[in-house]
Amino acid sequence: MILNYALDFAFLCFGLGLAMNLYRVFRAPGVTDRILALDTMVINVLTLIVLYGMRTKSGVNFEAALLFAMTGFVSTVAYCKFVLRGDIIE
Amino acid sequence: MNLMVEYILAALLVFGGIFGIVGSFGLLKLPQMLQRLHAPTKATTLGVGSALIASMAYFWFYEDRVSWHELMITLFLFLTAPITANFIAKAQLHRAINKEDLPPTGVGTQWATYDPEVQAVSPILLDDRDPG
Amino acid sequence: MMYHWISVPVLLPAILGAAMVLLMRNDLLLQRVFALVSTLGLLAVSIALLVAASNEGPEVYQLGDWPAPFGIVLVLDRLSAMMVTLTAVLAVAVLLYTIGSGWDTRGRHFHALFQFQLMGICGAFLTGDAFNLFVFFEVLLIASYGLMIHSGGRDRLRAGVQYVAFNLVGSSLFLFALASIYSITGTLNIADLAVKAAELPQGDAALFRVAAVMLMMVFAIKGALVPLQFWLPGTYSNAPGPVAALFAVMTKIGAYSVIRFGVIVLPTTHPVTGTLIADLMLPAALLTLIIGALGILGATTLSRLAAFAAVASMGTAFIAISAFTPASTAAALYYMVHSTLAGAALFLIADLVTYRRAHDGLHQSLPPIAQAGLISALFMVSAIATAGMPPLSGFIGKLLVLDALRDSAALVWSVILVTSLIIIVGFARAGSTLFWKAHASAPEGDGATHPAQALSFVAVGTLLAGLVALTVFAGPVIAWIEVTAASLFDPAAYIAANQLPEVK
Amino acid sequence: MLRRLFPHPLLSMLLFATWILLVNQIKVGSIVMALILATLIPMLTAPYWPNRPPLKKVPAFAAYVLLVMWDIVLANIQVARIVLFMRNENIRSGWLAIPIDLKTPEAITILAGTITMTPGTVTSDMSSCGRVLLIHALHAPDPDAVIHDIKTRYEARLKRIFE
Amino acid sequence: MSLALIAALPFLGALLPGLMIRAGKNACALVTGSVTALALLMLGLNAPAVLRGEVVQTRIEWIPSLGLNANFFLDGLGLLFAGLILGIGLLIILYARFYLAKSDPMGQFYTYLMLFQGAMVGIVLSDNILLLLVFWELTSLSSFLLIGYWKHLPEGRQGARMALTVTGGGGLAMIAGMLILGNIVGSYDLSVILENKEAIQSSDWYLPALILILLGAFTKSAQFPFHFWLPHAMAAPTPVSAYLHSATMVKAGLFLMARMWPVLSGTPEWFYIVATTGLITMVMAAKIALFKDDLKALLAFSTVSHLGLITMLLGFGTPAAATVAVFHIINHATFKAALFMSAGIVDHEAHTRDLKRLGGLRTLMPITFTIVTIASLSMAGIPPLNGFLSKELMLESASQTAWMANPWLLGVLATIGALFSVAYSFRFIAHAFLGPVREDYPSKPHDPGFGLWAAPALLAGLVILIGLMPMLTASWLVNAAASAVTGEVVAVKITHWHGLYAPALWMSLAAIGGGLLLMGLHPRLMALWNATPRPDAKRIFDGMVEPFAALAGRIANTLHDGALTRYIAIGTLAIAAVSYYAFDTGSHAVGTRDLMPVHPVPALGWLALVLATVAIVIYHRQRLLTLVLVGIVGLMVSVSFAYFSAPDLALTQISVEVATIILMLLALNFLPKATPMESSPVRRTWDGAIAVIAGVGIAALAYALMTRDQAFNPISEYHITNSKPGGGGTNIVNVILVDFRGYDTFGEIIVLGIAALVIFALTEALLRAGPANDRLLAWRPDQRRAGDRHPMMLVVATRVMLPIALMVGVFIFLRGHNEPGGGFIAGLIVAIALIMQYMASGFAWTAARQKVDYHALIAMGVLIAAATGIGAWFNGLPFLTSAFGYVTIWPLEEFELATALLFDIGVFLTVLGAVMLALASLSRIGLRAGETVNVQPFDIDPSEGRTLNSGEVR
Amino acid sequence: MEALVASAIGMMTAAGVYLMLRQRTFPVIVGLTLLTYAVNVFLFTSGRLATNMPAIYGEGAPGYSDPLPQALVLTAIVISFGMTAVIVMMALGAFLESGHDKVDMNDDDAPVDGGQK
Ligand code: NA
Ligand code: NA
Repeated sequence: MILNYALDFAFLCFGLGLAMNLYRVFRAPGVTDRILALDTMVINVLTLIVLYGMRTKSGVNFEAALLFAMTGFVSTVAYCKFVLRGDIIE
Repeated sequence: MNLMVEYILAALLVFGGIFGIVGSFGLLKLPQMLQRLHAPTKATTLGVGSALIASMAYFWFYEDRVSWHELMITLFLFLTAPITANFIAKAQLHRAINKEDLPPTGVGTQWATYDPEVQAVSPILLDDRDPG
Repeated sequence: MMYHWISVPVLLPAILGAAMVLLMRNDLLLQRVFALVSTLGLLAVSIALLVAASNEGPEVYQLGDWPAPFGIVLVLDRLSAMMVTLTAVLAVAVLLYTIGSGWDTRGRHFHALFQFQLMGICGAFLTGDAFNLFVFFEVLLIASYGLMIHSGGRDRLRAGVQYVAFNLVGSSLFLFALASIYSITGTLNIADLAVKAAELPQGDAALFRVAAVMLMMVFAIKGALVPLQFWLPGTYSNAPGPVAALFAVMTKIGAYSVIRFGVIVLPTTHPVTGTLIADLMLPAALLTLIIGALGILGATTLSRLAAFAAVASMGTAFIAISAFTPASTAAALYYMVHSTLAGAALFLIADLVTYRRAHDGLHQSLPPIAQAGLISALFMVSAIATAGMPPLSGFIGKLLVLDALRDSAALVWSVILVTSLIIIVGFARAGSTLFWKAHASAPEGDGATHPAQALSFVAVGTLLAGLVALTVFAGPVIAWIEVTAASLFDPAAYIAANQLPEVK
Repeated sequence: MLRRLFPHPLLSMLLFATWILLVNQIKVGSIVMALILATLIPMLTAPYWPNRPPLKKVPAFAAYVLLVMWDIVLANIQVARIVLFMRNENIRSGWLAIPIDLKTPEAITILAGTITMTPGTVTSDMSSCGRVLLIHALHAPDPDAVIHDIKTRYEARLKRIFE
Repeated sequence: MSLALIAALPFLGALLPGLMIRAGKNACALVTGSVTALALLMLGLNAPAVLRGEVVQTRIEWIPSLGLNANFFLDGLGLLFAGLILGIGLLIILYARFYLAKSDPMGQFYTYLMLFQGAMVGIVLSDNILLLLVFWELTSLSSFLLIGYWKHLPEGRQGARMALTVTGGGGLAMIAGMLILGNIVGSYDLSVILENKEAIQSSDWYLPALILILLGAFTKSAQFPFHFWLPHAMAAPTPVSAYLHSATMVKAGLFLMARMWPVLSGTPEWFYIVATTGLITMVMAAKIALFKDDLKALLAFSTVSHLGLITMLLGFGTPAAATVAVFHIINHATFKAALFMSAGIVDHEAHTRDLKRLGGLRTLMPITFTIVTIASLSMAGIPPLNGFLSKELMLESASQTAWMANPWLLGVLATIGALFSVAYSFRFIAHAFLGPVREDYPSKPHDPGFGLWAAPALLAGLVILIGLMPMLTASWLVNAAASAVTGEVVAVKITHWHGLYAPALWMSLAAIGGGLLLMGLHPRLMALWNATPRPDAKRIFDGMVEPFAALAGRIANTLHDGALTRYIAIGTLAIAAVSYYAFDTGSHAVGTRDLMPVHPVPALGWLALVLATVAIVIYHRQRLLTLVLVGIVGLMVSVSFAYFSAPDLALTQISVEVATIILMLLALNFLPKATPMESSPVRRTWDGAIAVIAGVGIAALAYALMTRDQAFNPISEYHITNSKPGGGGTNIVNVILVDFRGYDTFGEIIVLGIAALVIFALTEALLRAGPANDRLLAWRPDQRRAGDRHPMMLVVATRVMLPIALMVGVFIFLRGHNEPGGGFIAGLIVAIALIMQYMASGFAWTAARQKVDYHALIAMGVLIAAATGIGAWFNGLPFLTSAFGYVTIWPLEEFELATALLFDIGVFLTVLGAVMLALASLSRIGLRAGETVNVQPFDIDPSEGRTLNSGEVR
Repeated sequence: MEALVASAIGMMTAAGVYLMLRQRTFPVIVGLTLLTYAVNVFLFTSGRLATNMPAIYGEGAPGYSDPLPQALVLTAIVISFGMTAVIVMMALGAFLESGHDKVDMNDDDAPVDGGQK
């Protein structure tokens, strides 16, 4: 079934993406790059969760994915605000 | 019909996968930080969007239940991606870029990130009361 | 009969603590009144529970109406009733002292934290579930963190960070242990554990032994058993006096848990663990006593002396516990009750001195303090009790311990008696410097005048009166405790009260 | 009255839709619940959104959203091409300062967001008067074209929608 | 009962002086004296029976299970000692009334004295060795107070501590000895023990018991080598010395040896230990006494010497010698108490008791001179005084006893001791009272008033009386006591003349002659003595105790010096070692569970987790980066929960993660942004090794556990079965949380609530005047700060996202019972949504627009949860019993109404309140550090083309 | 998979312990956080590993993973969150009071024995 291959392909892509993010976290000229890498990582991870949901025919983790999106955003903003201002809630 | 749906879904997944990996690859490949910012902001978002739509459609057609949560996630990502990008860009400006390297605003004021005036704040100090 | 009342020692302080935060956050007088009323209420309830537990067998309270081992149960037996009552007595005295000394004015939320602390302690004593014990450990710990740094200050905060950090390691270890236990036995109820652990297959033996020692080491941290005692001196000596006094019962929670698990779940006859715990505990306990005694002798401040006295008392208690016989357990229980009251009194007296001298160093001779006569008399009494000199309960406690450990007399007796001497010398040096040497450096009456703080003295007096009562009524008290210890060693009633289903 | 009840009608609609999306079902019960929440939550958060954006043409706004979505797809293909096939030394990145005429914070934000999501540009900063946006272009051999594109394709439309 | 009362009376009496002192010193002394007299009277009432040979007993149960009971008995020995204690006590009370200065707190003195008296009486009346121990140690304690009575004297403090250390320590040894004895016999009752000589002496534990008990006796009685404390105890007021060191405390050791004599004596061990010790003590102390210039020191060493004498006699182990010992106890008490009191009088009048500064007092203080002469001559053993009688008997005994088969050694040495005794006794008289009157006394001496000399005079009278008519005045008492000691009927015959062939006569004469000779040679000997280096007891004691105390302090304080890192290192190693030992000594079967296959993507997640963890270790000095990496670890942990079928955990982990990181970022703002490199490579290697040990251990344990099947069906099977039918929810995890184990959750939200309260209280403390507040007021950002505090884009986006997030929160909350979610996660989501709003527009701006009382939220949450649980009581069910039902209200669909939902509301509120209160507290610290409050939600207003919120800085 | 999970737990434990042995409060707290992760996962694994078997009725999964450890981990996560918040705040307080963030109290100006109250 072609869908399975497509799913595998998507897994592969986002998984490789995750690996690349990981590399970027380690090899980065500055902290902003790392924040960006983490932000991207969150997105890749939540995609993997959704793909895994397709594979297992279960939507049980979709709230988790939604929450990943939310918390990923909040933490990225928090890191950036820290870089910009020090005080993230001022 | 089913085959059709399957091909569309597969295409969405492949499309999403490609853009997903492009985003992360861009993050690796591009030489400047701000260039790297472009890749995940756009490509990953779209890639994820495609995958999410594929998932939604998959559950709709194959599992016979509607799962709108993917749409929620997509919506959320599209809403937040520009903000994230803006913040990361600002952080990079602040950390690593001289304001001389930027074009002038053309209206006589500075870019906000560099402008101490914008830090300046209202003289109204709330008394240090118990907020809780 | 007492059914719902079993939950009251936990719920009463919890609800009052919350109500204080909600309704009387900014009214100290109201807080004091309610705290006192509620703590006295706790005392009344605990005494009623004590009576009930003495007259009837263990009683199980099924929270949420779920049967054990599936839900959490509270178990009222003689031991838990005794510990709750001890807590309540101590709480009343400490509360009186706090109000009398005005410690509760030196920071926010003292009374709420105090109530939550009581909730945690009572919860830990009453629970019949291993994981719930962890939860209540955390309740009492986090409240203790707050109380320990009450009113702030550099050294207190820095010591506080250490206290929290070390105990977080302990909490982690607790979870490692509980996870291992659940992983092996599939249960968390203490009685159920006792039943199942006895029937473990051979292949699980090594892992279960690891889980058992990890669990015991958690309790050893709470009980300040060497080499996990390091957190105690800095914490107790930097905590506010009344808080340190309340902490006197916290170390006992460690000892209590060792007894609860060591006797019921991991008896020395256990096919898997055997005498493992006992063998490891005895040397550690002896070292604890030695370290505590050395610390008392070498203490540089009165509060550190009191802290090391707490270490030493735990050493003595654990020596008794490590024998795991009914007699030694009875000795340990009597000694624990005694040392809780004595240790608390010592911390309160240290606070009385510190408050008047603004310093409790033992090397500086400072002008005499107000009410020196009374305070020195109180110090003398508590020193006698702590050092285990006759005629107070400390002596009786030590005699009980010596008597119960006659099988390993050569080693144990020497350590206990030699350390007793060291402790006596330490107290004599401290007392003579604090109260006698002061007179040498300035004529009497030059000390700063301080408010009489009648309540503070009443509090100390209450604790010392408790010691006297423990001495005078030692006969009936020990008889009662012996029955308690005997019932621990015959856990059939405890297990039966849980009404466990058949093991599959 | 209605204003008090629905300080931000569009938001309430969005929330209504959100609830339906969340509960995954369109039944009477969920609709009632969605109505309740879509009323209550904006009232609760109204203090944080004190002004009311002058959103005049809702259909135009919808059209704008569709346009942007299409552009996003295009933008991605463009970025993908640059990332995958263009040699790094050939990439002509640069900064652009785009003066804007929009006045409404909401409109400016949407514009800035649009710029970020569409071809090769990221909104990086704003002048301290709020009248100029700082844009980073990934590959803009002709910066003026980009500025022109943004001003006509997006800003003009937003201006019509909001002002 | 009456015996117990005799023992108790002094204790009761101890309470009175403190109360009576307000009524004046006379009243105080009178009351104290009356109590003592009453006790003496009661003792007298019992005397006839005892003298008839009966044993009077009183038994009161105290701690029967321990064998420690308030059992008293009175036999001849007890009668003798109790009589001495109470009788001399009465005299001391009288004497002290006149001796103490106005400034001395007399009430305190009498209180201590009575405590001591009670303890002594208790010792001699105890019929239970544990009870005896109680009183024994009490004498140490009360003598500590008495010796240190003059608090201002450093020698007093030192002497008191020394006495307590030595006698208290001996007492502790005795505890062990007594316990052994009790264990051998099976009873702690003396009357029982005394009948078990065979059992005791044949026991393997006899020698340890003997040594331990003798340690107690020797220390108390200042026997060599424990004699050194006694002279230093002379810093006490003279009444104390007279009482403690003549008649009572030091005699306690003798009493004990006499008391245990029937069961312990008669063995070679006893003989060689006791007799030898006594002999050495006698000779050595007598010699030292000769060279003491301080009257009280002279008397102190003389006391030691006489105690040695008595000890030696007891050590001989023969009934005859024991009888002599008893007799000498009486005699010594009389003359020594008189002498001490006289020395006190001299000191009191002349303001010195230094023999070098005295002399010629004979004419100035004739009464005192008379008393001293009588008592000293008795001490010297000059006939016909009582000292002579017993010393002669002693010499006789010594001459008849062989030591290591040497028949004359004991006799010679005893004679030498007696010789010294003669010398110092004469010296006392000669150097203090004889010779010319001097002009340079510190104070003009004259005889004191009657009150002060009455007591010693009475004793001097007794010295003469007993000396002249021993058979009439003392033999009955000696008989009674000696019978009790020896266990056989003793009928002593005391005469002044034993015939020319009695060796004692010649020994006595030699002693007197030699003594006089020594006396004559004294100046030269003194010079020699002074030229000889001697060990100073105080220095030796200090030299032992002080370094030991210092060492103890160094050990304890170095170990507990506040080095948390070492604490944790030791703790970790200990845990690892013990766990390994436990594993190694048990049997383990390798797990046979089917392992789960590894798929590439999860493996990638593993890699991410491990690499991020490694990176944290490598980069931990860059703190912001560390937090970013912690974010990755949290993300990976969270996603693995999702992968391993735990969606609730994934939700919780990720939201807690963000809240934690935001808290840490808020704190990091004020903390240094980098950690300096402080530890040496060696230290890092060590730490690394410890870390690896811990990590490998835990990993191995985890693996071993995971790969084995559970031995029993886990209790969660019940939860899986009963979640829906019994708990009304389909999300089993949530039903466990709010129902099966709702009590855990109740505790857990309280933990969170307390955490917030602690943070709030700590903030309050930090913001009070003090170093922290000063630092905050002076605080300047340590990193460059960008403009634009509240970028517009975020503010605008938040206007939409906050409501959506709140909606998600409601959704997650409502579905929690049946799907992943619940009150806790919902609370965190709402909190995170609010945090987003705070980050956008600032805390103060946001908080000012929504006056939510976070304290109230926390408290309400806890109260709602508690109330929900308590509600079950009204149905007669236990706390937290849930109820649920399915309700249909048009137009809503059928929905579930469960009390668990209410409980979950409590959870929700507490979580929300706690997180927000913590943030609010941190924000207040920011405000104090100079953060200001914006009046507009964002800083740039494009509509007006200017910066909002502008104005002056600060 | 079990080996991977176990090694991850071990890694986090080791890193946590190593950081707790550093001399500044911040790494110590990070170390504690890592240890907490390790503990939580360890506790979680006491129910053994299972994929696609959430403990929720009606998900159509072939079985249920053990829900009890999950509930326990939830409790543990919440509790450790509270603890972390408190120690973070206390570390900040200690820093503000003393001007530095050293953990050990033996190598600086603070008297070992408590001193001034
Ligand atoms: Na993005
Ligand atoms: Na329920």
